[in-house]
Amino acid sequence: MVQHLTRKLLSGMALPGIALAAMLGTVAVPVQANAATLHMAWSQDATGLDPHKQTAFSSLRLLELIYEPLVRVDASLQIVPAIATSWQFSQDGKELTFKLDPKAKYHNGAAVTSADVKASFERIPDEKTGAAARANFLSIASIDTPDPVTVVFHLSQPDVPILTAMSDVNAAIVPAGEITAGSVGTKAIGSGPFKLDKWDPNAREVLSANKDWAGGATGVDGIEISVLPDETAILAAMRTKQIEFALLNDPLVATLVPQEASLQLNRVPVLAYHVLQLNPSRKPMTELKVRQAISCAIDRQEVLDTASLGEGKVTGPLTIPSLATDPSQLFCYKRDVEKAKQLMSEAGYADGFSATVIGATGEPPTAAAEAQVIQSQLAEIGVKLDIKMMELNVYVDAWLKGDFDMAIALNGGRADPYTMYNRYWTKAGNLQKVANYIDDTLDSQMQQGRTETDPAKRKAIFAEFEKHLAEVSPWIWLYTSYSYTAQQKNIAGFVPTPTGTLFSLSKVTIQQ
Amino acid sequence: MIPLLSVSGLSVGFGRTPQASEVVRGVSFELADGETLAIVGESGSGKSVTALSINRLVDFGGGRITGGSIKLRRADGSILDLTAASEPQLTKIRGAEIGMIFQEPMTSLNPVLTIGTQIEESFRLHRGLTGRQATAAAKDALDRVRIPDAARRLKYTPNQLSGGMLQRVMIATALACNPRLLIADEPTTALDVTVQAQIMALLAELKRETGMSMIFITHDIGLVAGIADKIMVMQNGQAVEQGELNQILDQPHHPYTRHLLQDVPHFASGRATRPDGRRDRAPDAEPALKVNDLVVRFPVKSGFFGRATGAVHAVDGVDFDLMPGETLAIVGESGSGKSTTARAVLGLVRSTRGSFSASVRKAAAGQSALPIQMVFQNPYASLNPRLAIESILAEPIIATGGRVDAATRAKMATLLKRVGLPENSLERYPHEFSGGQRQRLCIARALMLNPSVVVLDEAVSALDVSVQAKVLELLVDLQREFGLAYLFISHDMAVVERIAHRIAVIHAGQIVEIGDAKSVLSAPKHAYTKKLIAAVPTIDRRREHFELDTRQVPSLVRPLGFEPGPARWEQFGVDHRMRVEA
Amino acid sequence: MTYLLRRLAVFPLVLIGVSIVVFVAIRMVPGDAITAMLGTEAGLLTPAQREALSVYFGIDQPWFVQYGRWLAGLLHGNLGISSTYGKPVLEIILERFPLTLELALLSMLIALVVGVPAGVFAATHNEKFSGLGVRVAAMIGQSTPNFVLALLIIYTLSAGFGVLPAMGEFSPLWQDPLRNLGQLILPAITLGFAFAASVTRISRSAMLDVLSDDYVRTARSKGVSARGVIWRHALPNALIPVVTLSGIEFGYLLGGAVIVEQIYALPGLGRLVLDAILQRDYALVQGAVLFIAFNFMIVNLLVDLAYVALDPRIRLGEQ
Amino acid sequence: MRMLRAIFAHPSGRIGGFIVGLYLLLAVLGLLGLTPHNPLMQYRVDRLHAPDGTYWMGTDLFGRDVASRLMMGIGQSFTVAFFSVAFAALAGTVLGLAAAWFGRRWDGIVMRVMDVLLAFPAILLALLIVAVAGPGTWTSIVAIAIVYTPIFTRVVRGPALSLKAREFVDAARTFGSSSSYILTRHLLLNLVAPLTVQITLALAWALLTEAGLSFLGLGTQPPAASLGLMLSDSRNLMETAPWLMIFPGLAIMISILGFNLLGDALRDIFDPRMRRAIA
Repeated sequence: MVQHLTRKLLSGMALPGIALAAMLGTVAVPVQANAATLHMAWSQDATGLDPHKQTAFSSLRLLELIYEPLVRVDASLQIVPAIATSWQFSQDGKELTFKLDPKAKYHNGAAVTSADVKASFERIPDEKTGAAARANFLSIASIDTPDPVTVVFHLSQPDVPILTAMSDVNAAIVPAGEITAGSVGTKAIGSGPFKLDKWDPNAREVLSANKDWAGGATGVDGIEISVLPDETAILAAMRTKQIEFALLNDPLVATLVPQEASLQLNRVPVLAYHVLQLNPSRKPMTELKVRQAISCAIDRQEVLDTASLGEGKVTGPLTIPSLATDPSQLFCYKRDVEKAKQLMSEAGYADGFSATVIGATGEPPTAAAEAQVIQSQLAEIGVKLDIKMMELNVYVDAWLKGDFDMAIALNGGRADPYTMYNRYWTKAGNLQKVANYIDDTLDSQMQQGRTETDPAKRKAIFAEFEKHLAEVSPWIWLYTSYSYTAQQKNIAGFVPTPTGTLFSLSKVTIQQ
Repeated sequence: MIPLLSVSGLSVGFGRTPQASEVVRGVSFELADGETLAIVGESGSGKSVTALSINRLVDFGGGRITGGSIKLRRADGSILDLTAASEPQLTKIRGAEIGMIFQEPMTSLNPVLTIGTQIEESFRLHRGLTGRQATAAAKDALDRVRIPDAARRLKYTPNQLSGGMLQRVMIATALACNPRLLIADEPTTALDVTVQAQIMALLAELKRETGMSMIFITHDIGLVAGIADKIMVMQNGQAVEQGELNQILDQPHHPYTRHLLQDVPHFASGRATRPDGRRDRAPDAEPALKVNDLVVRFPVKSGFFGRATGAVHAVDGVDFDLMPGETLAIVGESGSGKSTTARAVLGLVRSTRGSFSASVRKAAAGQSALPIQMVFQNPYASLNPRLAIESILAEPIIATGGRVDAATRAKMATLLKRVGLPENSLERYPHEFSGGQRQRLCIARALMLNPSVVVLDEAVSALDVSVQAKVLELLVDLQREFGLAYLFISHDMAVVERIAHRIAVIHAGQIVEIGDAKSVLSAPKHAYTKKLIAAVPTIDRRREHFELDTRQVPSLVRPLGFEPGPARWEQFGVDHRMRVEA
Repeated sequence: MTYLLRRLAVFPLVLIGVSIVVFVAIRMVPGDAITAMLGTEAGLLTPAQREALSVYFGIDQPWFVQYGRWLAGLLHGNLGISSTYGKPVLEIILERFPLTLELALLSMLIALVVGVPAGVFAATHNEKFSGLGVRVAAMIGQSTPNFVLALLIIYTLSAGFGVLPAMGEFSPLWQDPLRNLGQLILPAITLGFAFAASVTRISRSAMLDVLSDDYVRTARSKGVSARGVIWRHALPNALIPVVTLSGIEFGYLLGGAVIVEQIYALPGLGRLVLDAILQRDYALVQGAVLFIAFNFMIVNLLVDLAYVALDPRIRLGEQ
Repeated sequence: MRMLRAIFAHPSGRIGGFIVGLYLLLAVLGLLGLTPHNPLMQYRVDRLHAPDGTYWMGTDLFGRDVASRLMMGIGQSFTVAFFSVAFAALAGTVLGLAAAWFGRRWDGIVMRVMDVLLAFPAILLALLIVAVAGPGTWTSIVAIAIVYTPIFTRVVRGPALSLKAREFVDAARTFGSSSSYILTRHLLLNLVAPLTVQITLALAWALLTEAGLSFLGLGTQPPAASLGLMLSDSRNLMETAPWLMIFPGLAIMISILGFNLLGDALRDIFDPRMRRAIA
């Protein structure tokens, strides 16, 4: 082999062209030597290691492999055990008790105890931590730890969604000792299936299997994640078998995957939704009829077909399959330009108006395209849109200040509608200043949904909520897209889920 | 005996249609072993192209030989027609059988290679020498051209040597392989007159030593009197006359040859000075310009903070006065401080010390406040190429607060006519004029403000010899007409003789001799003046030998605060004195 | 020597200028490290939480106080700690720099090896068809945006031939030279393509100028062959503009090639700075830009020294 | 007029002039909206339509006519290139002249400030400017102008210093011409040649820089088109709809070729050596 290679190289020297090919050839051989390592790629890297602070999509995907929360949601969004093997609400809904898995161990070998749970849930609400998820846990009054495997949360009011909130890696359990030492963000000691051996930000991560993981043995010995910022390059790397598994964002790239015989595309509808946010505090969006006119003038399916190549599903405000209403039942989900024009003239804007729509460059990749389709559709009712694409942070800054007429956004979804929307559509919502619209109906529907424990009644409450929200049209919900992962066909065992989690990589195996 | 070189009916053209644009037309001559042929002509006469055709370098400048033959008798006795030779044949002949030296020694040597490397290259190419042998041969070649300390100089790059030294290196390179024919294309034109004399002497001596033939190209018929056996005069691409040296110089037949010999300034040792405008005519008149103890120094800075550690004494205590209607010539070699003096008088360089006063001419009305004007050396550089002549002439008026009105325009027209330019010149641009015409424009521009003094800084040096004569005539006429005083800066004794009333010889920033033109030129007193005048070529001095002298120009850098001692002068006659060296 | 000292004395001035510009500019850009980390979730923070995070990221003081602190740190050789990497800025930069340096050197090598002979060829075949061909090729090379070239190369190689250099994990030269070269050769070709085209054009025009100089005629008069005239006499004189151009390009390349690094997924300086800007990692942006500016000035200085080595007429300190 | 004749007498000037002229025509037509189709019109049934008789260069993701958008894009790219180069040339000329004319301290200050700008990685400088001011046509123009100002300053300063030492400037001083007269008539007028050459070359570079900015999403804002934006939008569609990359790619290459050819021709025309050969 070595001789062969040398001869190949020597003959290559005579002809630079061949030399190049030889050089590339030698390194292009798929790295099969250690078959138990999964080679993975994504275009955006994690931004930090503190599970309580990180909210970026890729950070969560990485941290879910390292840390574990008390519970998880599965592919059908049902709560399943993680560190906790069982949980129980008290009758009045104000006490929540968890039994921990005695086998659960951190990467450093220490067992996960109720003290760690208590410390973690004291850290999250502490304002000094700066955890964005704090708002979800404000109802926790106190925590009892009767024994090392039992934790009792005392709530100030009944709070059903808190269980879903606890399934998030933002509510991961970290060692109490690490909290005291202040090293949570730097050392990444969790109880999850993989240990982080090396992190080279914006370049790569090396993960190795946690042999002590309570969930059993992992399918691979390790994962190497490369950051390839250009998704076309990811596809190219998969074609040459350098990469076995990849996360893709851009539907334009993802749809090319099935054309390769050796590759498989996994897609799953996600909870996040593409939306055109109107700012009802700005004229003329203050007018209900104007907002409704905009809603009627937009052909959501066409936005989806053009910007996303039809990859997705038109949606109303609720994206959780078990709760969502059929969109065709919602207000003006069938395009009606005549009605839109009618509404415009009733509102006194027969001649239309001008407004600016903001979007973030590449976040989502379809943002600019969505804006352009909407711009062209709204032009038909005399609304002249100016598109302003901004760098993500600049956009976020403007968005948080509510400093826009309209905004193209991809907002994250949660497994529970209350957790998902209380920030916007309650009177006390943290992001009321972004949503800029609230009425008593919405607020009271949210409060009812929060405390109601009967699933059927909850569903009815949220159906009303969705219908009302679509009708008052503070935002124009467009569609939900897919979460894409691409893999070589010899990778088995990956289960895509609507939350986008890659947790099932823990059970993935590489077939020879 | 077959001649070494026989050229017959040579025609050379340029461009895509060489036949249509011939610059050499039917030139024929022969050259025997050991003979020197001088080709004399002005720019555009085709003399250089003729020379470059012999070793076919003309090909690389876009030229094509369109007719005739150039037959060279090679070292082995065979005859080769160079017009038909192949490039590989030619590379064997160039350097080995035909050597060549050029006009500009400063640019003709490769600036990035040491002179040793460049000389060795000839030995390498034609003698097959390498390494130490080549170095030794190169050292011998430098010794041969009398460069002292040759072994060390081999490691120098061209920028470390003076022009005269470089021309010696060029000669050493060209003669390295003992070619039987040396072509010298104006080899001394860019050099100072004393250096020129040295190079001419060296060439004569080497020719004697080696018995080579030589073709010497020059615009100065006076220069070749000392070296040539035969002369060929060229005009407009044709050889108008050729013959033995004495025959051409003493009995010229062609009118152009006669013109070159008679109308063009040649140095005549003071016999050709101007008869008019003697100083003693009005002894107590007010001088047009009076310069007192003029000193110009440039600081020499060094060190981290750029502190001055010394000074270049460019002009060191110069004084003179200049009467209306008089020409004072300041002569000296390059670096003597003559141009700096002129520029200081005009305020273009800041003088360190000294005073000058210029009287405003009373005669003319509407006199400007700027009584001194200047004409520069290079007529190509002193006119802004992007301005029309009208704007150029108007500039002095605008600058002094005037307006371009009918009177100004009338004045422009008058002056243009007076300097001999067509009336339609006003809307044309400088590049549409020849060098001589441009210099006339500069003169006209200088006169726009009715100055009393005109400083002429090498004003005719860049012009062809016959143009020089005409411009000098114009200057004399204008001086008479307007009563101008001229401060005439020049290195050219022949020109100075024609225009100066008085002459100041400047050396190392100081006037060493000053006085009446005739007596300075005919009876120089100061050693430097004597040397200078002795070096000037003249038609009269034929086949004369010079002693070789390898002294370098003295440095003008002095330590900070250095002051030269007071000048002592020795008087000769009414108006002629010499500085006595301490 | 004094010249070198004087040149070096200007460095701090320019660097302070650069640092102030970058310091102020990066803070004028809307958004900060908090929004970079949390995105829209930052809206859920309470004022106290925000304050705590500001202290954590060191952005709680007015900019001039921050600048003063940073400058004081700089004087102790401390460029600060990166908020995304949690490591000293200098350490991160020095990890990335070898790749950028190697890529720049490799691109320059390609540019010179291809460009100079091509330029000489175009100059010596100036009025011939072949010379024109080289010129047109050079112009096309100069006019291809490098991201187009990079995407085309990747697509052709991966889809057409099924080969591609290893993406992702980058191997430093000293660990695995072959793999390293394989990873860098395509980016270097991408960058070297336009670079070579510029070198071709500049060496052609410099050669044309030089070939009409007097000393070339002298060389010919000595019987030097056409090849000797070109390579021995003309080329060394034509190199000054080539060195100037290469120096400038090389200086820019040392600043990182953002787009090419992005497409080929190379962890170079360009992407480091881009990511640092996008993540509002102020300390890293400042440190990296300062480092790049410093390199740029060093390269300029080296270019000036190269002039002196190439041409004995040029003395330091004279323009 | 004389200039035009000279350009068309020069072989590469003829080709370069023709290309640039053609682009200018397309740009003007594009800006005036005189395109085969409305470049903003989304023919949604014909999305990603391959080139044919109706859509000469196919359609894009939205069903917009690529040929029409190309014309619009040329208009936009040329606008950005022209304005940015004009500003850079203007600022660079003023600064370069000031540095050369006042010399010493001023020279030092101006050139150090330019060093600061030069030492900044160009694309990052542009990035920061765009990030501060928000993207858009004018921001792109200003960003590119700032990046190119130091280059023009250097281009002007060098020749200005040598012109300052020329004899006709000395001559002007002997008649006491005012500084402003010397600066405008003697320096500036003679700088027209090197500036023109630099401007044509800078235009080519500005087109590429605009493309780079658009690639990073910092340039022209949709739905307007620029060559760079079209190219960058096409990158993930390279396999699905290659015409989206081919035509803007060719358009940008040919335009830069045109500017370079024209610049080369102008250099020859202005070069005194050449002129002597012609005269």
